[in-house]
Amino acid sequence: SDEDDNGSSASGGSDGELKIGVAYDTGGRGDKSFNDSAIAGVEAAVDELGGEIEELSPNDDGSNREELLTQLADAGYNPVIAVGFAYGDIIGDIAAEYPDTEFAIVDTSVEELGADNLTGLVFAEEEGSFLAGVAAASKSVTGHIGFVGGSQSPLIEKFEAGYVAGAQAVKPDIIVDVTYLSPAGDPSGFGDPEGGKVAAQGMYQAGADIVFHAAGGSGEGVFEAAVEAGQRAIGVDSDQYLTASPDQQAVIMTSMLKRVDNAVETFVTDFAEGDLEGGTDILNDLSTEGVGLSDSGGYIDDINDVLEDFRQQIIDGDIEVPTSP
Amino acid sequence: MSAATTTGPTRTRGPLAELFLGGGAARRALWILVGLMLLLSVVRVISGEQALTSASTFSTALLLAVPIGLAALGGLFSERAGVVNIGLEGMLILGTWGAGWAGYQWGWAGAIVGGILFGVAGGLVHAIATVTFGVDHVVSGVAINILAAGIVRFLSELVYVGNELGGGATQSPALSSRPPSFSLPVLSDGPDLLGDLADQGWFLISDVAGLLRGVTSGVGVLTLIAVLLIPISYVVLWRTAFGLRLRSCGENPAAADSLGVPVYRMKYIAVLISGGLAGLGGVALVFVANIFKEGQTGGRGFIGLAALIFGNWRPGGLAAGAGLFGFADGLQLRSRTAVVALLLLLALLLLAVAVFQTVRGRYLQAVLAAAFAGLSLVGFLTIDELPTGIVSFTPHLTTLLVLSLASQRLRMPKADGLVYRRGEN
Amino acid sequence: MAEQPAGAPADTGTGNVPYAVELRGITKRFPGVVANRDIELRVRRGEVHAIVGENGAGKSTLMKTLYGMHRPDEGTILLDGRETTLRSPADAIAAGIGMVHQHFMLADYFTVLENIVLGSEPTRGGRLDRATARRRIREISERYALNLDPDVLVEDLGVGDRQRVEIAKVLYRGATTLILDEPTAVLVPQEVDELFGNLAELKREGLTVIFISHKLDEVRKVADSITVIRRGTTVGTADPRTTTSRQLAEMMVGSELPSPQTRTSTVRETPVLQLRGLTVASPGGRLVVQDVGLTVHEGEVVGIAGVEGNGQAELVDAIMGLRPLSGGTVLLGDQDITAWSTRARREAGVGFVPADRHRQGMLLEAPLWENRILGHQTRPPAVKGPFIDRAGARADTARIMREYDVRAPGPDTLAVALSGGNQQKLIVGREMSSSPRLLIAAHPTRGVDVGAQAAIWELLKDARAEGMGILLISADLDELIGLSDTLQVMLRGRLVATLDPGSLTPEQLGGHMTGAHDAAGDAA
Amino acid sequence: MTVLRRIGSALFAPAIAVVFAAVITTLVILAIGENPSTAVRVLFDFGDTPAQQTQAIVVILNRAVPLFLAGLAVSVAFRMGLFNIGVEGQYRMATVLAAGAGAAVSLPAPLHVVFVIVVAMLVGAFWAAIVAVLKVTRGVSEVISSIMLNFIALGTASWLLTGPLRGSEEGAAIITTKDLPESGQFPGLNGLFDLVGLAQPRGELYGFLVVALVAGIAISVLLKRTRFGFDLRATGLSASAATASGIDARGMVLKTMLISGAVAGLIGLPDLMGNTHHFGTEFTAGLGFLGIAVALLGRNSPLGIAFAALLFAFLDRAAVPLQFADIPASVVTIIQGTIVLAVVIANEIARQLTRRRAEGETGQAASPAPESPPTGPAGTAGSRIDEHQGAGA
Ligand SMILES: Nc1ncnc2c1ncn2[C@@H]1O[C@H](COP(=O)(O)OP(=O)(O)OP(=O)(O)O)[C@@H](O)[C@H]1O
Ligand SMILES: Nc1ncnc2c1ncn2[C@@H]1O[C@H](COP(=O)(O)OP(=O)(O)OP(=O)(O)O)[C@@H](O)[C@H]1O
Ligand SMILES: [Mg+2]
Ligand SMILES: [Mg+2]
Repeated sequence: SDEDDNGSSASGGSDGELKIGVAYDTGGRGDKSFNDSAIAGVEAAVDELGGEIEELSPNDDGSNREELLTQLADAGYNPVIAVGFAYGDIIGDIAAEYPDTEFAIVDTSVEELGADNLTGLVFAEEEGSFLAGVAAASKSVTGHIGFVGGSQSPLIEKFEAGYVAGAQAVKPDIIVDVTYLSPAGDPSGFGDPEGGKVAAQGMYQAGADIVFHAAGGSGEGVFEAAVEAGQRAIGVDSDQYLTASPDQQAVIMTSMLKRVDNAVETFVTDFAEGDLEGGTDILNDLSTEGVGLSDSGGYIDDINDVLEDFRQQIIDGDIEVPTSP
Repeated sequence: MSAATTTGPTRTRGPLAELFLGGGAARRALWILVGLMLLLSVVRVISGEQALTSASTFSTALLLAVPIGLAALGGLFSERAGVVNIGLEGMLILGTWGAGWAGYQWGWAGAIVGGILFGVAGGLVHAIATVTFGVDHVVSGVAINILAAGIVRFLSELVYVGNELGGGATQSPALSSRPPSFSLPVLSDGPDLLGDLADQGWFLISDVAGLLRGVTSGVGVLTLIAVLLIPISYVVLWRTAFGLRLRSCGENPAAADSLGVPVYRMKYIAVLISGGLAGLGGVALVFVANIFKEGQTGGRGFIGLAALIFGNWRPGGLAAGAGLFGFADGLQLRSRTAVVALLLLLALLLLAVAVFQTVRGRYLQAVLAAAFAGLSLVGFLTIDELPTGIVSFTPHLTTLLVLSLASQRLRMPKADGLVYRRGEN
Repeated sequence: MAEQPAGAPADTGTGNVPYAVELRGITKRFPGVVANRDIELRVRRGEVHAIVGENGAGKSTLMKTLYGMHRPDEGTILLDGRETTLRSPADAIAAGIGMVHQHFMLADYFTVLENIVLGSEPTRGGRLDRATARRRIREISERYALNLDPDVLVEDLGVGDRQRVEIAKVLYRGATTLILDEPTAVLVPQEVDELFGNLAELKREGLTVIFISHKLDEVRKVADSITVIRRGTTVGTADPRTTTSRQLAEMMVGSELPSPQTRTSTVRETPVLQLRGLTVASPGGRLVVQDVGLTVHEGEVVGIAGVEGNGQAELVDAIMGLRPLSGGTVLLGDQDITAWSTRARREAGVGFVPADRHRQGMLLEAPLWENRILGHQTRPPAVKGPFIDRAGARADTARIMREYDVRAPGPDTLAVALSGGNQQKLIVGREMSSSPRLLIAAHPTRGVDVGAQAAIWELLKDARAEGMGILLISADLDELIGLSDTLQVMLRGRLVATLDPGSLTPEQLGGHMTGAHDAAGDAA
Repeated sequence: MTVLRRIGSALFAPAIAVVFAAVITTLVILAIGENPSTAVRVLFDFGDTPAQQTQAIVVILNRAVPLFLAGLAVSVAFRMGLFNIGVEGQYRMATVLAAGAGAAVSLPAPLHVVFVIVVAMLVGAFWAAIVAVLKVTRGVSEVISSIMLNFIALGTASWLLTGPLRGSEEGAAIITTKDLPESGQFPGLNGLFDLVGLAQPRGELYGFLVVALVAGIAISVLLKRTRFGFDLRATGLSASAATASGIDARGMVLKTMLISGAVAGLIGLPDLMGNTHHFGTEFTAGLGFLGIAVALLGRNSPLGIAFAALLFAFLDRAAVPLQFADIPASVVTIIQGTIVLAVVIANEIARQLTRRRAEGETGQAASPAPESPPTGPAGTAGSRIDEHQGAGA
């Protein structure tokens, strides 16, 4: 019954109740990372606009992603939000198959897919990471910092590239140790706190005093290493200071924010209000505050000016931040 | 007639094994250690890779070896009693969940108890299936691995989603207290004499100092327990009446039964201990990250199983297997250039094999070993840094290479994996 | 003559002396089989009491009941006149009963000490007290002349030693009643004599011995009284002094005691098997077969005598191509097959009855017709080209079952469901049906009862008459002497004597086997 | 009658298992405060429209095909007593290299398809052969070496993907090899639905289903009907008896692992040739481990494995609709694990029952009176049979 309603409402927006479908990346809700961030955005929008949410997680090997999207669309959910670039391979076809449903995908550009009902929510991770690099280099006493990546994918390499560039912008001769916990195609690096800890320990023992991680759940290990070494670490995606234990709060200098929640909330709101363009990417960067640095704990308040300066230069295009190492 | 002896096509041990493994257990272990340290020192000096023998490398090796070693110890108890345990991975997973769940509520001590109990629960399922129902051990183990993954996710969804202390479908809240850790006073702490020595860069001396400092500073309570459990397991299994009875169930359960040993009960006890030890391995993983995180076992149960076989179903051997793996894994995670130095190590080892085989008149093997030694050497000289993909399997390749070079005759307990039914001979 | 135990309860046995063991009306059912029905057994203290009966008569089952390994379905057990319930071996051990099983119950990778103390270990402060254990084992070893070294691995022991380890196990537990289930099946006469010496020792110490054997001469020699069991129930008792072996056998099976005697020589000129300088090294490099040379002609049975563990098994393996040679050649007919694979040898006409049918002769969990194919995978009627001929294999299995009296429901029965004798007949039938030129028969009648034994002997004789060459390895000296045309004695890997079976007693042969006679001695 | 009895005992084990798994699952669902009957309804509810229903069938079949191949690969090794825990690495290596090689050549369609399949089988066989060679020459346990080779395959495939075989442009979120050209893709089977008059599903039914069927039949014939298969099974039942019968055990290890690996090489192809057309970072991993469960559930027989694969796929399909019904998808994993355990326990009970019955039959057959009539008080054959039947009842 509601399929028909939604079918007709799909193009326009707000008549009828919102039914939002969310397809998570493996891990699902409660990953303390971008799945949670995405659902927070959806919930914020629903608080505002009313409506219902259906959340689905893929199975462990991710083999049923297609089913997640099609069943949400079949059941009349509109819009349908795919969280994570893993959906990038299939979402183009599915959007074409369900022209009356609006789709969004986090972390993947849809510009070349040519589907009007598909929006890419993409982020300039390199810009936020650049600021993280600036902060690290400015605060480093030893002139030696580190980066721990999860799986060596192009997405995580964006973090690395921005971070290294930012650090070098402050101290051209700074040493940056880089480690990936697992190679491309092996996602275990995002769920291996032991590996994260060992890698970060290695950096601290080699003289690094600040380590930035873009390693999902393995980041816990990086924070633990920082606590043990009495050095500092930089979190990622959300403000990890807020969810950390007190002794970890003492070492989380800042976090590179990637506001998936904002991007998703904006997307849902635009959809509800009929403002959605479709077929394009929405770039969330420093200028839109889609990425940035957190200041909880007040550890980087003293270098606020420096950070602000670089932020402005990036927004103005004076600094071109590289996207790959 | 001695000519006939030497040309005999099969011998009990390969050349390397004979070299290292001749004599008593203690002498053997010392030999291997001395040889390895020498080799490592040489390679460090030539390659300039200080990470090869630094204290932190060794302490990392220890840290990484602990969960693997505990899983392997779990396997030891079970398999010594004749029950093959492919389900170690599942029990490790259960252990991590139990540790996370108990740990966020009652701190580190609670985590230890929780992890053990959850591991024991996994062991109980395995024991019921294999001992009571006589199910094929591999089948039961595989089922437990699947089941554990499902149960853990399910429990997390049940307990952590919406838990105000944190956590979610894939992770627990942080432990409410941190486990203590210890250092050896003066030598590794405070004045840190060993640390100073290790930093000198002296041939062999600094390397040994690095090793000693690595294993004596900042050692977590669970690492301590795990290290102690190795000799304890040996004493329990080989020096007590209980151990003799337990092992008899893995060698000849019918004989044990005929002497009044309660075979079923012993097997139950062994598999429960096995689950508990694997669960403790899970606790070790949770202690590293201070939370439970789904997937954090990463196949370490299987590696533990491999370490057990590698170690010829003996506590000392499996510890060596776990240590070797931990060392290579730590090196891999810390320094991609140090991994390249391992190629030099390999080249030297193979060269030794080649010389040895030449002496014994086995020219084909000698030539092969020499050829591979040459290849490794070329690799060492030309490669600066290996890609992540290749580096990532350093520990696995090392284990495989050592095993195939040493070619030891492994002797599993004679009735290991056989379902015992009273009366059915 | 038997001592009266102090404080014995009221008289229940004859002559005011209670029986050490009395079983009344014991019935034991297994699914599908009544192994024991209404059995009566009375054993006086201090006697050696023999139990005889065919394969499957229920002897072992009865003894397991007495040893608490299972509960009888009906009947009572009285020990020293007291009714006793035995729930487990532990109960039996506590009641002073010990058992040496038909199949050794030893852990190969354990030392003698560990095997002996298992289950009743001396401990000190929670640890296994090896010193005490060692002392006690030495004591027992000396007292009963068992000659045991506590610290060697059982794996390295011969059968005689293993037997003594089993006895020591029982004595260590302070048993006063010993059950020995077919202890002599694998021993040579000298070892048997030693064992009987041990038994006499035990008897002198006042111990009671229950003794099971298929070798009736032995039984008459050593036993004080005999109980005959047939088809699960007691047929009667016999006095060894007044009963002949023939009479005993008739009580057991109702037929005559068969003889392995060969009729006339059928040896022909052409050799089928020639070994020259055959040498085999163990994996450890020890020479287990050394410079062996022998010839088997068509229509000839060459017997190899030897105490187990003197290289016979390795010799057989070497001839079958199952073990690499360190030297020497093997000729089949006039072909050099030294480098051939096992399969090629079998195809060239070598049949093989292995010593251990469970390990080398059968697929226990497979049906009989698949067992028919085993070892004959490349020949009709079992196969057609690269494919298995199921119908052909089934039909031929049915034929073997008919011709060789294999008692089983049909070719689809799993081999494990067959009794040992029937399994053996199937193997012999299978090997015969490809009409090999040479048959390697290792212990072809081991563990097989007198009836089946006679049938197998008959088969071998017929095949020999038709020109088959047979290499016979056996621990049964009557069988060896009776069937062989030529006898070779193997000692420590070498052939040390060639004997004429026509003029040889088992005792003489035993002497050669243990090296008591000079190798050059009374050779034929 | 015997046929009925055989069918009865064949169904007995699965029936117990299903009941057992149902009980456990019910408890689990009750524990989270949901209604177990909902779960049952969801499991069997394939959708409202005909197209949705056929789509559900496609989803199940498409999932079952690789599971079946994985189970088959594992079972071949199991049949001769080898534990090929390395299927995981074998199919990963096979898929990445087949994808790379397939994209690199241009051939006419049927040849191209054959080429990709052959490359995959060769690579899978090669990766498995390492295990076999280490085992027969160096005595390395196949369990250790294949566990290690799984990790080595993971790293090597990753290096191949990011290095020499990289096809996707710099910066793309997902790294893949180049796409297989049209000629190297395996056509789907959706024509079948028209043939039998069913609605067209949304997705494509893997044409590779046909290859899986052929592989299953080939393996089945190989194992049951050929000399080679006999040798293989004999070695599995008793290595010592097999050797004594003339089977070259070392050679068998090598050949069996080659076959197992070759079949393993096929696992990734349904997806590669019928769906994604490239190997990438989003490759479906873990099928090798599931294959062990499927093989064991299917009792190592190709037909049983087919059923097991379908059962697993059927349960996997429900993962999405269950979530719609507010039941977590992890319930599916729990059901799968429970079923494996329950089935093997039930099998074991059934096996003991049949074995007991078999022994009972032998007991009967073996007991007829001997040649000469019994003397003395021994029981007659007749009375013995009576007793036996009494005891059996
Ligand atoms: N730490 C260890 N880890 C593994 N195996 C060991 C260890 N120590 C000894 N072993 C092995 O255990 C076995 C028994 O050890 P040992 O040689 O001390 O026994 P033993 O001399 O028979 O004992 P006892 O002196 O009490 O009679 C030997 O095979 C030895 O190699
Ligand atoms: N555990 C068992 N389950 C079923 N049947 C059994 C079992 N044990 C023995 N039987 C059967 O009981 C009968 C008696 O067997 P038992 O072993 O007592 O014979 P035996 O007299 O010792 O023969 P042998 O001389 O061959 O040793 C045989 O038919 C045997 O198959
Ligand atoms: Mg018997
Ligand atoms: Mg018997």
